[in-house]
Amino acid sequence: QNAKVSNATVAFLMPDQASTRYEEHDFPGFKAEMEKLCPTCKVIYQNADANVSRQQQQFNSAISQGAKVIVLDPVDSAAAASLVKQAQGQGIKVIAYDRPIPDAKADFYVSFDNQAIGKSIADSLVQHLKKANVTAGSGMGVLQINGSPTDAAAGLIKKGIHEGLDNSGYPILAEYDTPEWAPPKAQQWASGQITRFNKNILGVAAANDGTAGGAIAAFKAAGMNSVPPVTGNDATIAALQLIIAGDQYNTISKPSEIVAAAAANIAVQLMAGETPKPDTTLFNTPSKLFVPAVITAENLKAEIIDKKINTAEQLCSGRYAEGCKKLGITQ
Amino acid sequence: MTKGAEQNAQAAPLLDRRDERVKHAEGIGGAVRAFWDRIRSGDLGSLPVVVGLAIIWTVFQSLNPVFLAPNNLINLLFDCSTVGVIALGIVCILIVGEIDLSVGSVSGFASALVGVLWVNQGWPVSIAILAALLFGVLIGALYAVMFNRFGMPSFVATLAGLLSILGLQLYLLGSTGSINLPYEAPLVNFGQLLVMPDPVSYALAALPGIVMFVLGYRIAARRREAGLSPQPLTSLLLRCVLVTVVLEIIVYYLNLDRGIPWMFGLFVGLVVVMNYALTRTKWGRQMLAVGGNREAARRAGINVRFIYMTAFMLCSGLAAAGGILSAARLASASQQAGTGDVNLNAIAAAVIGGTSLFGGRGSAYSALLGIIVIQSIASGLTLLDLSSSLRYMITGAVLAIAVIVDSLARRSRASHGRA
Amino acid sequence: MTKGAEQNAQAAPLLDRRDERVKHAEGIGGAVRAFWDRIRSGDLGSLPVVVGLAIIWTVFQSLNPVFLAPNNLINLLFDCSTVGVIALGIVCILIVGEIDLSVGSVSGFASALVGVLWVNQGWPVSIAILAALLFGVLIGALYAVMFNRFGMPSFVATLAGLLSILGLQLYLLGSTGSINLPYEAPLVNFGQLLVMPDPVSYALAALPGIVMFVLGYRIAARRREAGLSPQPLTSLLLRCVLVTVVLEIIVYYLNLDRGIPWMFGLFVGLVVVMNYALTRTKWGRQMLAVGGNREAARRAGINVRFIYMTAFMLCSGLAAAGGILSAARLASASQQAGTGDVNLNAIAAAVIGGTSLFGGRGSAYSALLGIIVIQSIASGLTLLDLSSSLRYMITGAVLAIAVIVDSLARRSRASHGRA
Amino acid sequence: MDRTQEQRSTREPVLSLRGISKHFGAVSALTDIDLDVHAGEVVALVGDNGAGKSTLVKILAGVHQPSSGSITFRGKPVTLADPSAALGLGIATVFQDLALCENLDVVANIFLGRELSPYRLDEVYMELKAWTLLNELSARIPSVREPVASLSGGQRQTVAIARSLLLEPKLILLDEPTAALGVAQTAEVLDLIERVRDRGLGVIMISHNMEDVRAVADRIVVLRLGRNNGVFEPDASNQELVSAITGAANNSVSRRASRRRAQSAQAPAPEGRP
Amino acid sequence: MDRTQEQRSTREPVLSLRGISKHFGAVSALTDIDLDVHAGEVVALVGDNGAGKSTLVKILAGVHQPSSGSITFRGKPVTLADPSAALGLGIATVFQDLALCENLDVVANIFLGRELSPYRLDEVYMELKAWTLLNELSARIPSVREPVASLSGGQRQTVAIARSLLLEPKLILLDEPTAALGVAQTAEVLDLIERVRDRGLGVIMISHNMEDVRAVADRIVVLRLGRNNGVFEPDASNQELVSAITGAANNSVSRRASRRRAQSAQAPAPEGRP
Ligand SMILES: Nc1ncnc2c1ncn2[C@@H]1O[C@H](COP(=O)(O)OP(=O)(O)OP(=O)(O)O)[C@@H](O)[C@H]1O
Ligand SMILES: Nc1ncnc2c1ncn2[C@@H]1O[C@H](COP(=O)(O)OP(=O)(O)OP(=O)(O)O)[C@@H](O)[C@H]1O
Ligand SMILES: [Mg+2]
Ligand SMILES: [Mg+2]
Repeated sequence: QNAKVSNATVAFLMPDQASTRYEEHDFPGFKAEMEKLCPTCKVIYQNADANVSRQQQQFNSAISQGAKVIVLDPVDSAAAASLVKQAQGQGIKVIAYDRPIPDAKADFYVSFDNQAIGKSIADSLVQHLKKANVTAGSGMGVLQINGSPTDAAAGLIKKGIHEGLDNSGYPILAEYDTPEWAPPKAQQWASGQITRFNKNILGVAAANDGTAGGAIAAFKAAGMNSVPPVTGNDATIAALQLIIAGDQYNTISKPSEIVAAAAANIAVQLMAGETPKPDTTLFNTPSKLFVPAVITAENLKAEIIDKKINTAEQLCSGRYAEGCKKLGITQ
Repeated sequence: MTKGAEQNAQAAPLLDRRDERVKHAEGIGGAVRAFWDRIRSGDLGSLPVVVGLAIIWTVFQSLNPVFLAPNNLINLLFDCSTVGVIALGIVCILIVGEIDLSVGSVSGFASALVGVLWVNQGWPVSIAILAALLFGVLIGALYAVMFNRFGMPSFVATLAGLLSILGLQLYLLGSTGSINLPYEAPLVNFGQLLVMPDPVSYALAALPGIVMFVLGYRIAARRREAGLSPQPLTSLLLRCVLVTVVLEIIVYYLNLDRGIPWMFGLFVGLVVVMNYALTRTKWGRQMLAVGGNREAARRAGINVRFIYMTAFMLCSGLAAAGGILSAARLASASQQAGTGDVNLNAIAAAVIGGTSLFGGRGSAYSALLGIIVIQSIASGLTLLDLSSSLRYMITGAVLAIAVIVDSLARRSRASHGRA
Repeated sequence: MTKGAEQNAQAAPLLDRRDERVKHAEGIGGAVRAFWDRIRSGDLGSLPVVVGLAIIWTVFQSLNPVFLAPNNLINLLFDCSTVGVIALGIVCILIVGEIDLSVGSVSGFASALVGVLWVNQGWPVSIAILAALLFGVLIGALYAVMFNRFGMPSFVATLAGLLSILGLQLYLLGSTGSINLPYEAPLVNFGQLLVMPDPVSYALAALPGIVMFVLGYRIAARRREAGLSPQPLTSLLLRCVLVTVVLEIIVYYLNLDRGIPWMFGLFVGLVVVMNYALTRTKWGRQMLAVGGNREAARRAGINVRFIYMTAFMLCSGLAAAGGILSAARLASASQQAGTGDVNLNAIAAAVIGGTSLFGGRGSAYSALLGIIVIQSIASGLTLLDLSSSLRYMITGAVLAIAVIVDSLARRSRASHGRA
Repeated sequence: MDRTQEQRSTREPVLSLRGISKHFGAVSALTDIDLDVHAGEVVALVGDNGAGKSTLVKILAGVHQPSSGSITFRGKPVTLADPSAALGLGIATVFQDLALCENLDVVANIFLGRELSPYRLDEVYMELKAWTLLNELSARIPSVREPVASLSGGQRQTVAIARSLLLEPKLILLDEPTAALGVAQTAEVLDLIERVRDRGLGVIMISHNMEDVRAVADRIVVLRLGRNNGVFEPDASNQELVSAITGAANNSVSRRASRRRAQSAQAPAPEGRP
Repeated sequence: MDRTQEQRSTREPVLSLRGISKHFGAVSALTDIDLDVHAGEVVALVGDNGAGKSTLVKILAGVHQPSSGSITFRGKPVTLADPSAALGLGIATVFQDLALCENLDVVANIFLGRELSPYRLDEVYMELKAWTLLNELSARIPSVREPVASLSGGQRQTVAIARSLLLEPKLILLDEPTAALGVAQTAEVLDLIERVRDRGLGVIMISHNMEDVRAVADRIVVLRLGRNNGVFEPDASNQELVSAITGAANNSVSRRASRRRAQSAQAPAPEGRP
C-alpha cells in the first residue's frame, strides 16, 4: 500500500489472560490485517499476564527490537502513561488499545469503552427484569460480582455497572470484588448470598463470563433449578452454551477482530507519516470507538453465528443441540 | 538386674510402670487430673486450633446469624472438600520436609484435562478422571526424580513445575477459555448436590466411636496379657461415647437441612485412610523418620528415595484429585482454576492444622482442621458486606488470631520442656 | 605437647599447616591444581549458577541477537534492581530459617504510600520515602513480636500480613486507583533513566579489585606475622586483576549504549554492604548461628530474639525499599504493585542463588545472582514471540535447567563428603 | 586436698542449691536437690543414665527453669532466666550435647557470642587464638576453617571445651567433657581442670568414668533417680560409689567384676591404671 | 583367648580390608588401611581423636564410599553402596552420633526400618520387645512413648545399642558404644559384647577407654592420623598402647601419670580397677 512502510516492526502488547479473546481474536485479527497491509512487516506479540512490571519489560524489549509503532492494551492505565512518554520521546508511536491512557496523550485510541460495557451489562439486566414485570419488593435486589480488585479494567466495568444499577429501582443486595477473577471464589461468595437472601435475589450482574459461571454453579448447587438472570461479558463459548441452555441471561460480544484490524490500519498509517482520521476525541486523544453487542438468547444466532464469530458446530455439541434447535441455530 | 528392678519385680508392676519418677493417672479421676495437667503444660494436640475455631465461629455467628445455619455449614463442607484434598497431599510432602508449590497448577491442569477429555473429546468420565490422576502422579514422580537424582531443591523444582503446568493448562484451554461440565452429570451432582441419606449419615457418625472402642478394647487386652499398662476401660468408654455423641449431634443438625455432602465424606475418608497410613504402617513410620532425620533414616536401611518418591507422587496425585473435585463443584474447567491463592491456602491449611514446614511432624487431621479454619473465615466474611480492602485486612487479622491461640499453647508446652 | 607436634615445631611449620594429612596448594601451579580439585569435588560456590546463566544467555542470544545488545542488558539491570532489593531482604530472613510471604504486599503498599503522600498529599518526596521505609520496618517488627512472644510460625504470621497489607494497599488507593508519579521527578528519573557517567562507572569497576588487593595484602601480612599461612601474593594479584578486567569489560560494553543505571549501582551497593554485614560483623555471625542451630546460639548467650527482630525488620524494610524503586521504575503506584509473582520471584531468586530455605546457609550475593537468572529468563522470553502458555512452559523448563547445573555440582560435593 | 577442705568449711560456697525440683510433664527429673560448690573446689556429679545430672547442669546454665527451689550464687539469690543470664554471672558450661553450630567453622564456634570488635571481626586474631586453645588441648584438627559438621566426635568436644576457656568465669560446669576424647586429650582436660581449680574457680564435673572422677574431684555427689543419694570423698572405694549410683550392692558391675576375677585367676592380670 | 586365636589362624576372616583410603577434599582421613576381622573375634579399634576410626566404620556401614581400596566380606569382594547394602549383608552398626530420629519415640526408633507387619504395625509387640531389650541393658527410661529428643545422652545411646540387637547380623560395628553410658550400663554392654562374640559373630569396637578395650578385645588395632599404627594383644601395657596412639612415648598421659605418681607418693592410692 505504502512504499515507505516495509520491513518495519510493530508491537502488539496485550494485558492479561482473564479471557481468551486476546490470543483467540485480537491478535489474529491484528496479524491478518497487518499481513494484508504490509507483508514485510514484523509483528511482535506479548501478553503481560496482568503484571505491570512485565508489561513494562515487554514494552522496553519491543523498543529494543526496533518497533516503530506499539499497540498497547495497558494492564494499568495510569502506569502506562510513563511508557507512552518514554516511547514518544524516542519517536515511537503508541496506539492505546481497548483501555484508554488518560494521563498521557497517546497517538491514537482504538477501543470499546470498558465503562460503557459495564453500563450495558447493567442496563440489559434491568430492562430484562422490567420486561418480566419483576418488582423489587422489600429486601429484594440484585447481586453484583466485579472483577479482580487489583485489576484496573475491572474497576472500569464496576463503575459502569454501578452507573446502570444505582438508580434502576433494583437495589444492590451485596457486591463482591472477585480476587483474580477466580470463578470458584465467585461461586463461594454467591453460595453465601443465596443462604442469606434466598429467593430475594432477582438477578446477578457479573463482570465476566467466568464469574457468571461461578454464580450459576452456586444457584445450581443450592438446588435451585430456576436460576435468576445472570449477566456476563466476553462471549466465551462456555457462556454462549450456558445461554443456549437457558442458564445464563446475557453476555457481551466484542468485535475484537474488527477493532484489531482497525488498529493495524492506523498503525500503518502512522508509520507512513499520515494522520489517521479520528471518529472522536477522548482524553484529548484522537479516537475510534466500537460498540459492543449484548448477546441474549434472542439475538445469539444473529450476532454470533451469522457474524461468523463462532460456528454452530462449536456451540451446539452434545447436550446443547436441543437448545440450539429451539433458538433456531440448527435445524 | 539391679536391686530396684528386683524389688519392682516382687510387687510385679507392669513393664512400663517401673519408673518411680513417672506419675500415672488411675481411674476416671486420674484421667481428668492428667487431662488438666496436660492443659496446664500445654500438651493439647489440636485443642487450641479448635478453640480458635470456636472463637471465629462465635464472632461470625454474632455478626450474621446465617453463618451457623445448617445450609451455610453444608456449603462450607462442600467448599472444604476441594482444597482440603489438596492440603492432604501437602501434609504428605511437608512431613518429609519438602514442599510442593505446584499443587495449584496441577489441580488446575487436572480439571482442564477432565474437561477436555470428557466434554470435548467425549471420553468416558471415569477414564478422563483416571487420566488426570495419572498425570498428577506422573508429575510427582518427575519431581521425585529431579530431587533424588539431581538433588534439586523441591522449592525450585516445583516452582518450575508451577509455571510449566500453568502453561500447559493455558495451552489446553487456549481455544475455549473454559469448558462447561454438564449439570446433570453424576460427577457434577457429586460436587454440587449429592448428600448422604439420613440413616447412612447417622450410621457413619456412629462408626468412629465403635471402631475406637473395639480396637481400644482389644489392644488393652493384649497389653494386659503382655504385662504392659492397658488404657483403663472407663476412660476408653468415656472417650468413645463423647466422640459418638458429638458426631451424632453434628449430623443431626446438618440433617435438618440437606445433610452431609458425599464429597465431604470422601474427603474425610481420605483423611482417615491417610491417618491410618501415616500412623499405623511401616511406610508412614518411614515418612516421619525421613522427615525427622534423613541421614538417620538412610542409615537405618530405609529406602529414602522411595519414600520421597511416594510423598511427591501422593502430593501431586491428591492435587489432581482436588482439581477434579473443584471442577465438579464449579461445573466448569477454566483457565483460572488452580491459580490465585490455591497454593497458599492448601499449604496454610496444613500448617495451621499443626504440620511442621520443617518436616517430621504432622498428621492427616491437620489438613481437615486447617481447611475448616480457612474456609470458615472465607465463608464468614462472605456473609458480611465488606469492601475488598476490608475483607483482605480482616481475613489476615482473623487468621492471625486463630493461630495465636495455638501458638501460645505450643509455647507453654515448649517452656514445660516438651518440644 | 606430643612428639609429633614438637617435631613440627622444630621445622617451624605455620600454625595451621601442622596437620600432615592436609594437602596444601603452593604457588600458582598449586592454586590451579587446587581449583581443579575443587571443581572435581564439586566445591564451587556460585560457579555452577554462573555456568547455568551462561548457557541461558547463549541460547537466548542465538535465538534473538538483540538479547545481548547493551540496550537490552541495561533494561535488564533496571529490572533486576527492584525485585533484587526485595530478594536481598529475603536472604536475611531465610538465613535465620524463617520466611516472609508478605514482601510483595509490603512493597506494593510502600509504593502506594509514596504515591499518596508525595503526589496526593504533597509531602516532600524524601519524607514520603522515609515514611514508607518506616512502615516496612514496623511491619517487620510486628512479625518479630508475633514470632518471639507468641511463637507464631512466620509462615502463618506473614501470610496474615500478606492479606492484611494487600487490604491496606487497596484501601489507600481505593479512591484513586493508581497514582502517576511525575515523569520529570528525580525519583522517577532515577528509576527509569539515570545512568552513571562513563568515568564514574570505570572508576567504580576498578574499586573491587583494588580493595580486594589492599585488604588481602594487609591480611596476608598480619597472618604471616601471627604464624598462620598467608594467601600467596601471586594468586591474590591474579584474582584481583581478573576481577578488575572482567568488570571493566562489562562496563565498557554497557557504556557503548546508555551505561550502568544508578539504580543498579544502588542495588549492588546494598548487596556489598549486606555481604560485609553478614560475613564480617558480629551481627552477621550471629544471624548464621541462629539459623544453623537456634538452641546452640541461645546457649552461647546470643540474644536470639534480637536477631530475629533485626532479620524481620530488614526483610520488610528492604521489601518497602524495593517497592519504592519499582514505583519509580513504573512511574506509578498502582493496585497491582507487589501482587502476582513478586513474592515467588524474590524467594526463588534467593534460593537459586544458593541460600538455603532451612536456615544457616546463604549469602548476599545469592540475591544478585538469582535475580539475574530470573530476569534473564524473563527478558529473553520477551524477545521471542510466544503465546503466554508457551512462555510459562519455557520459563519453567529454563528455570529447571539453570538450577540443575547447580544441583548436580552440589550433589557431587555431598558425595565427596562436604555437605 | 586438705587445703580445699579447709577452704570449704571457712568460706561461703560460690554456688548453693536448695530444694531444686524439675518436672517434665509427668516425669520428675529432679526432686529436692541440694548442692554446694566452693571456690577452688571440683565437685564431681555422678549417677546412672537418666539420673538428672544434665538436667541439673542445664538449670544452672539457664537453659531450663527449675519447677521449684532456690539458687544462690556468690551469696545472692539468683534466677537464671536464660543462658545469657548465667553467662553474665560468670557460669560457663560445656554441654553434653555440645551445642555447636554445625554450619559455622571452628573459629566462629569458639568465639560465638563473644566476637571481638563487633563491626569488623578480627579473623586473624581469632584464628590464632583458636589454634592456641586447640593446641593446649592437644587436639588434632586439620583446619579451623571447615564447618564443625565435618569434625569427628572428639574434635567437636574439644571445640566445645575450648569455647569455655575463652570466658573469665567464676564457675565451670563440665557435662561429660571427656566422653568422646582420646587418652591424650583426656589427660589434658584433667590437667586443665586442676589448673582451673588452682586459680580458685569452682568446677562441677559430670563423668561416668570413676577413674577420672577420683583423679580430680574434691567431692563426689551422687544422684539417683533425680534425688541426692550421698556425698563421697574421692578416696571412697569403687564398690561404694557404684552401689550408690545403681542403688544396689549386687549390680551388673560387681557381678561382672567377680565373674572376670574368677575367669582370669590363672591368667596374668593386665597392667593396672595408667 | 587361646580358643579364638586358634580359630583366627585356621579360618577365613569375616571381613577383610585392603588398602582403604578416604579423602574429604584436601584432607586424607584414611590412607591405606588394612584390617581383618574373624568370626567370634572382638577387634578393638583405638586411636587419637580424628584418627579416622569413625570414618572407617562409616565406610563399612555403607555411609561413605572409600576413595580406593577393596572390601572382602565372607570371602567375597563387596561394594557397600549404601547403608541398606551393608545391613543386607548382615553388618549392624551403632554409630558414634547414634543416628536416631529425634521426632520419633523410643519404640519407633528401635524398630526403624525393621517394622513387623508393615501394613498393620503391631505396637503392643514392639513395645514389649523394646522394654525387654532396654531392661537387658539395664536402661532406666521413664517411657518408651516419648520422642527420643527428651532422653538423656546415655539413654539415647542405649536405644541405639538396642536397635543393633534386633538384627541377626554377622558383624557388629560399635563406635564408642559406652561413651555416654553409666557404670552399670557399661558393664551390661561389655557382657553383651562377650555374649555376641561367643555366638560366633565378628565385632569391631571403638573406644577411648583402655580398660574396656582390654577387657573384651581379642586384638587391638591402632590407627594414627589415618594410617595403621600397629596391632596389639590385649595384654599389651597401657604405656605401649598410649604411645602407639599418640605417636610418642612422652605424651600428656605419661607426663600426667608421672606427675600424679610423684604427688600421691605419700597419700594412699585409691582402690584400683572395678
Ligand atoms: N526435655 C525433656 N523432656 C522430657 N523429659 C526429659 C527432658 N530432658 C530430660 N528428660 C528426662 O529427665 C531424665 C534425666 O535426664 P538427664 O539428661 O538429666 O540425665 P543424665 O543424668 O544427664 O543422664 P546421662 O548420664 O545419660 O547423660 C531422663 O529420664 C529424661 O528422660
Ligand atoms: N564429612 C567430612 N568432611 C570433611 N572431613 C571429615 C568428614 N568426616 C570426617 N572428616 C575428617 O576426617 C578425620 C577423621 O574423622 P573421624 O570421625 O573418622 O575420627 P575418629 O577417629 O572417629 O575420631 P573420634 O575419636 O574423635 O571420634 C577428622 O580429621 C575429620 O575432620
Ligand atoms: Mg547427661
Ligand atoms: Mg569417631
